[in-house]
Amino acid sequence: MQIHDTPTLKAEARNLNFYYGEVKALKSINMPIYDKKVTALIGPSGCGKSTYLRSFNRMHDLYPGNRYEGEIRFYPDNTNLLSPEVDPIEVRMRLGMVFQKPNPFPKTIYENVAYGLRVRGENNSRVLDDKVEQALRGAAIWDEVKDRLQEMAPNLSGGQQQRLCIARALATDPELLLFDEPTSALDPIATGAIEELVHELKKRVTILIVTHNMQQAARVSDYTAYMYLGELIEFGKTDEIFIKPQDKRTEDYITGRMG
Amino acid sequence: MQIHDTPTLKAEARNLNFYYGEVKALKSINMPIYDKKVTALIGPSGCGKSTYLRSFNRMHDLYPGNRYEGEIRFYPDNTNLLSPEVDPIEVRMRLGMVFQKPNPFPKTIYENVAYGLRVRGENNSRVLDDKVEQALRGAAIWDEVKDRLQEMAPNLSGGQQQRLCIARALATDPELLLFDEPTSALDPIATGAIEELVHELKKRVTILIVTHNMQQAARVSDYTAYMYLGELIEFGKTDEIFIKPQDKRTEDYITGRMG
Amino acid sequence: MKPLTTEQIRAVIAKGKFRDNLFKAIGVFCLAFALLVIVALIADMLLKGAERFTLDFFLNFASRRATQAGILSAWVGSLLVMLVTALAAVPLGVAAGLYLEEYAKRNWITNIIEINVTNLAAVPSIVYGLLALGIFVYMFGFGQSILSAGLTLALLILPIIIVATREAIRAIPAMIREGSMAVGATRWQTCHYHIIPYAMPGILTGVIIGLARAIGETAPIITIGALTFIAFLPPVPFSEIDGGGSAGLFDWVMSPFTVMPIQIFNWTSRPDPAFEVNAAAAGFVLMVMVLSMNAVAIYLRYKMRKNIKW
Amino acid sequence: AQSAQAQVIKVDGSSTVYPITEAVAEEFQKAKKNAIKVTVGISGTGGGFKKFCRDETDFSNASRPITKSEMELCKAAGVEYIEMPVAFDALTVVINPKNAFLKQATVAEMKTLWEPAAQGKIMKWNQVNPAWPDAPVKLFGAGADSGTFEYFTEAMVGKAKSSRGDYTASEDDNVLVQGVSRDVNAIGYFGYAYYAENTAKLKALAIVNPKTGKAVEPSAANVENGTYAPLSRPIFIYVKAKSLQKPEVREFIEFYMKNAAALIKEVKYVPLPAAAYTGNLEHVKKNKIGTVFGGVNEIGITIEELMKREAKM
Amino acid sequence: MSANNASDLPGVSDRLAYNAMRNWKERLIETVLLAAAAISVLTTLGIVYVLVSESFHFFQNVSIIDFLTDTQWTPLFDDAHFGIMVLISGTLVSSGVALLLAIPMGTIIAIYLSEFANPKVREVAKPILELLGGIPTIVFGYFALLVVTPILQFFLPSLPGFSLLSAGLVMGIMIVPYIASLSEDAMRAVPMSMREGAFAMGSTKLYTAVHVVVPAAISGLAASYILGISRAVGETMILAVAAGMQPNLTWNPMEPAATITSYIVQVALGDLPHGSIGYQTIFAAGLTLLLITLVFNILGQWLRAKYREAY
Ligand SMILES: Nc1ncnc2c1ncn2[C@@H]1O[C@H](COP(=O)(O)OP(=O)(O)OP(=O)(O)O)[C@@H](O)[C@H]1O
Ligand SMILES: Nc1ncnc2c1ncn2[C@@H]1O[C@H](COP(=O)(O)OP(=O)(O)OP(=O)(O)O)[C@@H](O)[C@H]1O
Ligand SMILES: [Mg+2]
Ligand SMILES: [Mg+2]
Repeated sequence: MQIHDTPTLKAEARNLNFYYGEVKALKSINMPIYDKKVTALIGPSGCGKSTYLRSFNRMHDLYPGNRYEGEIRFYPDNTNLLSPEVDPIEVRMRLGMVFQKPNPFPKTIYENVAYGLRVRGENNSRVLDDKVEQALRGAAIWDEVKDRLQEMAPNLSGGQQQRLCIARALATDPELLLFDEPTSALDPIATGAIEELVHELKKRVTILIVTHNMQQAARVSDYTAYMYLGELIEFGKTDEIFIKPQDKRTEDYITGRMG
Repeated sequence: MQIHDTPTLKAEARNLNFYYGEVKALKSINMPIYDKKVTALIGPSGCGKSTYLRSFNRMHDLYPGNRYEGEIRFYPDNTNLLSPEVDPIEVRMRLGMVFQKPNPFPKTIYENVAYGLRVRGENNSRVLDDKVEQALRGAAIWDEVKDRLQEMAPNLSGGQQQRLCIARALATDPELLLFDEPTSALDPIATGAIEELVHELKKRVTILIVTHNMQQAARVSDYTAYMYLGELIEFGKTDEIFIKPQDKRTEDYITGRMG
Repeated sequence: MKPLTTEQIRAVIAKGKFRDNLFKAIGVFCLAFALLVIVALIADMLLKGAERFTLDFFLNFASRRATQAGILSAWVGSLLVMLVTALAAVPLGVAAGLYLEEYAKRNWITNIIEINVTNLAAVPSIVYGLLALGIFVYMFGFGQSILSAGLTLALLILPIIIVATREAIRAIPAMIREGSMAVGATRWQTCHYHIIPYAMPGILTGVIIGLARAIGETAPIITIGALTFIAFLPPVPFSEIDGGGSAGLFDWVMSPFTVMPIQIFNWTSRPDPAFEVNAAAAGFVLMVMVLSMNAVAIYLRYKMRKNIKW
Repeated sequence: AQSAQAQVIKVDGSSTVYPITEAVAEEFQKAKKNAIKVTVGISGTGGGFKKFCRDETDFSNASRPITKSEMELCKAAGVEYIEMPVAFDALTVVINPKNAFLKQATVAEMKTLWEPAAQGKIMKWNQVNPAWPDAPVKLFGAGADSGTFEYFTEAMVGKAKSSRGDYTASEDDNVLVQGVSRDVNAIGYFGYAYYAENTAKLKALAIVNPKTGKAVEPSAANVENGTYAPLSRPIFIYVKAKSLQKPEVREFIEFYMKNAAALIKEVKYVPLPAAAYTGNLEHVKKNKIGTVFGGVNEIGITIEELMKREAKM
Repeated sequence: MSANNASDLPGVSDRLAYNAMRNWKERLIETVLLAAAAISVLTTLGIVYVLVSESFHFFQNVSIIDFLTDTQWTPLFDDAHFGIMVLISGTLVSSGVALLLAIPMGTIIAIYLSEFANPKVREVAKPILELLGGIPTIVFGYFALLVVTPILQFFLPSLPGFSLLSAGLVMGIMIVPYIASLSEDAMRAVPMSMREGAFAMGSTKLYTAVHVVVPAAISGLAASYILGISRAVGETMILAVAAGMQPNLTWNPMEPAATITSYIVQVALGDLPHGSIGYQTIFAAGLTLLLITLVFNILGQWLRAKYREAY
């Protein structure tokens, strides 16, 4: 176990710049991500939260014209996720991601969760069954769907879909989970369930979560990063950020939004 | 002017039931809407908020199989908006609506705002110019777009689009404005602007607004209605509902979500 | 402008509704007119050709005597040519569409391919005939075979399938793709598990429009020189051949052939008016072939679509 | 694949000769119980010769003799052939059956009507012959790509392919039949078979034979006795000498010559005298290679002349 | 990309390095797919090669100036003229007639089906309409000649038995389903929210359709029009049968005329010796046709790009 105040690093952005073609969307970001902690990213719309998050699993590689500069060090192996020698597919295999809008595949619930394993070449149905159950339990949705694993996933309610997407990400035992505003499309009850889940999950994995909702950030995260116009303005323990932000801009944003 | 505690009625649902084919989505709703006040509709996802809102301007008539029972009385003329003898087009001309996702028409900014007037047969460009400016000012977007009125509306940012949609609705001087989660797609800053606007608007029009966000409901509304599973559970002044809800379910919902 | 009075509003609405109704009438008229033309054409062929609808008509070869002439070699030929066309055009078209939507990087090569595909969709069919004559018949030495015709028509409908595939793929939300890639799938795995299955209904529409066009196409097949009297069928795989030995699995693709529209064309240009009856009957049979192809596709599309939503 | 193709006899070429060869092929396959397969294509005489000279077909149907350039092509590819006239076609000038004023026409009148100089000028019947009414002329004729067109212009206007252009042309003679049958003032020309099958809708115009001065209607008898001139023309098949080594090709050619007369009548062409067919077979036996026309088409050859010439080979 | 201060650190861990096997397979698949896409380029090259190489011989004998400016088209006559304008006029006039019918009618049907008709009507009408696309065009040709022409002659007694008008109208009917079906798809793809916005403003169905749905679907409509135009320009058999095949330089649809395609199919079936000038004209004509469709296409692409930019 870690001693509470000196957490180990799971990842670290070093001098990270990112360009959408000509547009510089991230500006010299330096930021640690601590192992088995929840780090929240907050900031006004368009400040680069999603862009930053999607740099970790090289999502930007899917589109032409995007360019990284700097490094994202990943531990314990201490390699740079952005290095050209690193295979983005291997990166994505070690990271999980949950999107703003639940995006289940139009397949059965079972196949949605098993997908990541199948992609890895796992076809043994015993193993798959086990892993699927485990992931669905981990995402706190097992009881709701255990009798209808062969139903189509898009027939689930929004909140269920989002938990299914989390299960899909969990099934492959990721080391770092990326959440991009996972609750913004959900109603308060579903939101509560997912916040609960994040709380559970951090016992096992490291989590990086983008949110617009200050309360949510305050409730679920251990660390908070405030971004503004592509820059990281402030990073620190959530309590400290919310109670006595160092930067005027952070303070304005937080207080302006708290209600 | 009204004396503060005895507002006049603008509309009133009486024993309203609504069916999507076989599915009964609204169950005996009885609820007043007060003139020049903001009424917020809250409740968990799927409880019928949108359904209720869309009954006012007969949006459900667009799809086959939908059926209304009961009345929505509209004042001062005391007509039943749902009566088969009432022309839905006429109803829609008196009401304005802003949707969850901004849906500007694929036309210029100017034409978007002028649309409602053209529909009403207005083609005098002097009149149109005036009204468009007025509506854009009313929606607090005039300064941002006054130099680019001939640009295509879909090129605006999300928050701007939503305010444009509000301007579009304002241009025809509706008596009642319906907002269906107008800020859920927006970031906190754009949200703030729109909340401000609602505050402004209620000097002139009556507003009915659906929201998932308790803080928002608390901030902008005079009255709040809590719906659950198609029923109206509680209706009252916003202060009272948020401070001492009468119904256990309302209380659970509000407190559970207030954080 | 003062707010409109109720009367004014009602007048505006009345005017709008009048226009609605007027348009509705025009729309119904146009639709009815188009449908009437089809129904009339089909009914006309049915009535004119009625006396030929006997089993013999389907089982006889062409003949100089109208009453004995049948469409055996023509319908078999049409089916086989369509088989070759589909086998060539569908994989190629889907692969090309997949490449352009999912793989292609924006560079000049893809730009050329893109412009190309849209242009090809507009090239008149007869020009394909000229191409096929030079390339398939002579350069590749396929002669006037089922293979030549099938490939010619495949090229003809390839752009239609590519365009349909691309449109179908474009309709798949990016978040599905991202969802798949995010768990570590490769591009091909994403295509294989998601893109292709979800695009299938749309692809099918393209295939059907394409094949319906191909099956009725005359000009390019005439140009490759397939306007021919044929009174035999292509060899069935492994069947005995009169000269001894047995046919290979793919011998039929090199066989001479005829197809329905050619047979119809041939009959309409006969001196003896009795052949008009044959032409009408064959035209009706062709319609039934197109219709059943459509029906199969519409059914498949419906079944697939039911399961796909996002 | 070789064995599957071995038994196919390939014929291609003119659409005019097509009905005859098709009829022969049909009967031949029946007689052989489908053991030998015959395909008969329509690529036009030129298209047929192109394939023939590329060594792709065994027979070529031709509505005109082989041309010089085609002879060279064949020579270059080492393709040798035997020429066989198989029938006569009577180009028929037709008018609408309701047409009351036209009983006959002379070659000179036809020339006035059809020559290039007439284009845009001769638009009324009375401009051709003052005895005819002041009514518009509606012209229908074969497409300029066809042997029929070439022959008709040479026979009537005096120079091959020399024609006015403002007439309705069609490759599909039924289209012309439709055109003429629907317009009282129409006149058109095409092969005899299309007239013979549509005598209810059309009337054949008697053409004055320039040698005898008598107006002659097209009919089998008049073609045979040589009086329907100059619009009678022979049509041919060419067989590749090398193919004759194949027994099935020999069988086919024998079958063709033996049954031609009956089948040709059935498809409304004019058969040659029996001696012509035996003569053709004789040529096959003696392997008499080449053409008697030297690469040029000739007008107004009668059956007799033709046979004399063939015999001299 | 970064590799700034990586020297002091270990290299890429095995767990993140490229998987050679997987990479190889992906490359192979990509290459195969690229090859499939390249077929379309090869097809075009093939078409251009065939047409240009034959036309090359043709233009050695006929000057390009004559080809473009002569007002007569009699390549097979003794007095040969090679004025392609004659065939182009026939092609453009017949296509013009067809499109004047097909575009409005197709669009009206599409609007009607997508915005007004009951879904059941739509589900039945569309496949039937699509049948029109499968009818062999020769059948349409005789329909034009035997049915449409007499009907038109009843109203227009001066109409000749063969005319661009009746061929063009029937061609228009044939193209209607393409335009209607594809436009309807495009209009139905317009999100319902757009329509709701319009209806909520109190507009009527027609007003919504014309002012909101059509502009939103304009790129799809344009695509269907381009396809329709190309089909019209490239249509063969209807014109060969019903338009009269007279090489007639006219812009009057009430006259008979020949078109590029009908000329090509006529010669392809005829008795001309191959390799002769007369025969080579079909390649020059084909090349012209290709260029015409290319022009339409580039124009259409440009228009589409221009409109699409707007969203
Ligand atoms: N594909 C793209 N091409 C060009 N610019 C982009 C692209 N995606 C995002 N941007 C720009 O990059 C900046 C950062 O965008 P990003 O999506 O990361 O913001 P965000 O903080 O996630 O905002 P939100 O809270 O609205 O999701 C914005 O200015 C945006 O306009
Ligand atoms: N078109 C429809 N057909 C059938 N049922 C529908 C339809 N639209 C909504 N419903 C059902 O009616 C109920 C009320 O839906 P409604 O959209 O009004 O909910 P809501 O309160 O607006 O929810 P949310 O907060 O998610 O927008 C739900 O149970 C929903 O499933
Ligand atoms: Mg974001
Ligand atoms: Mg709702």
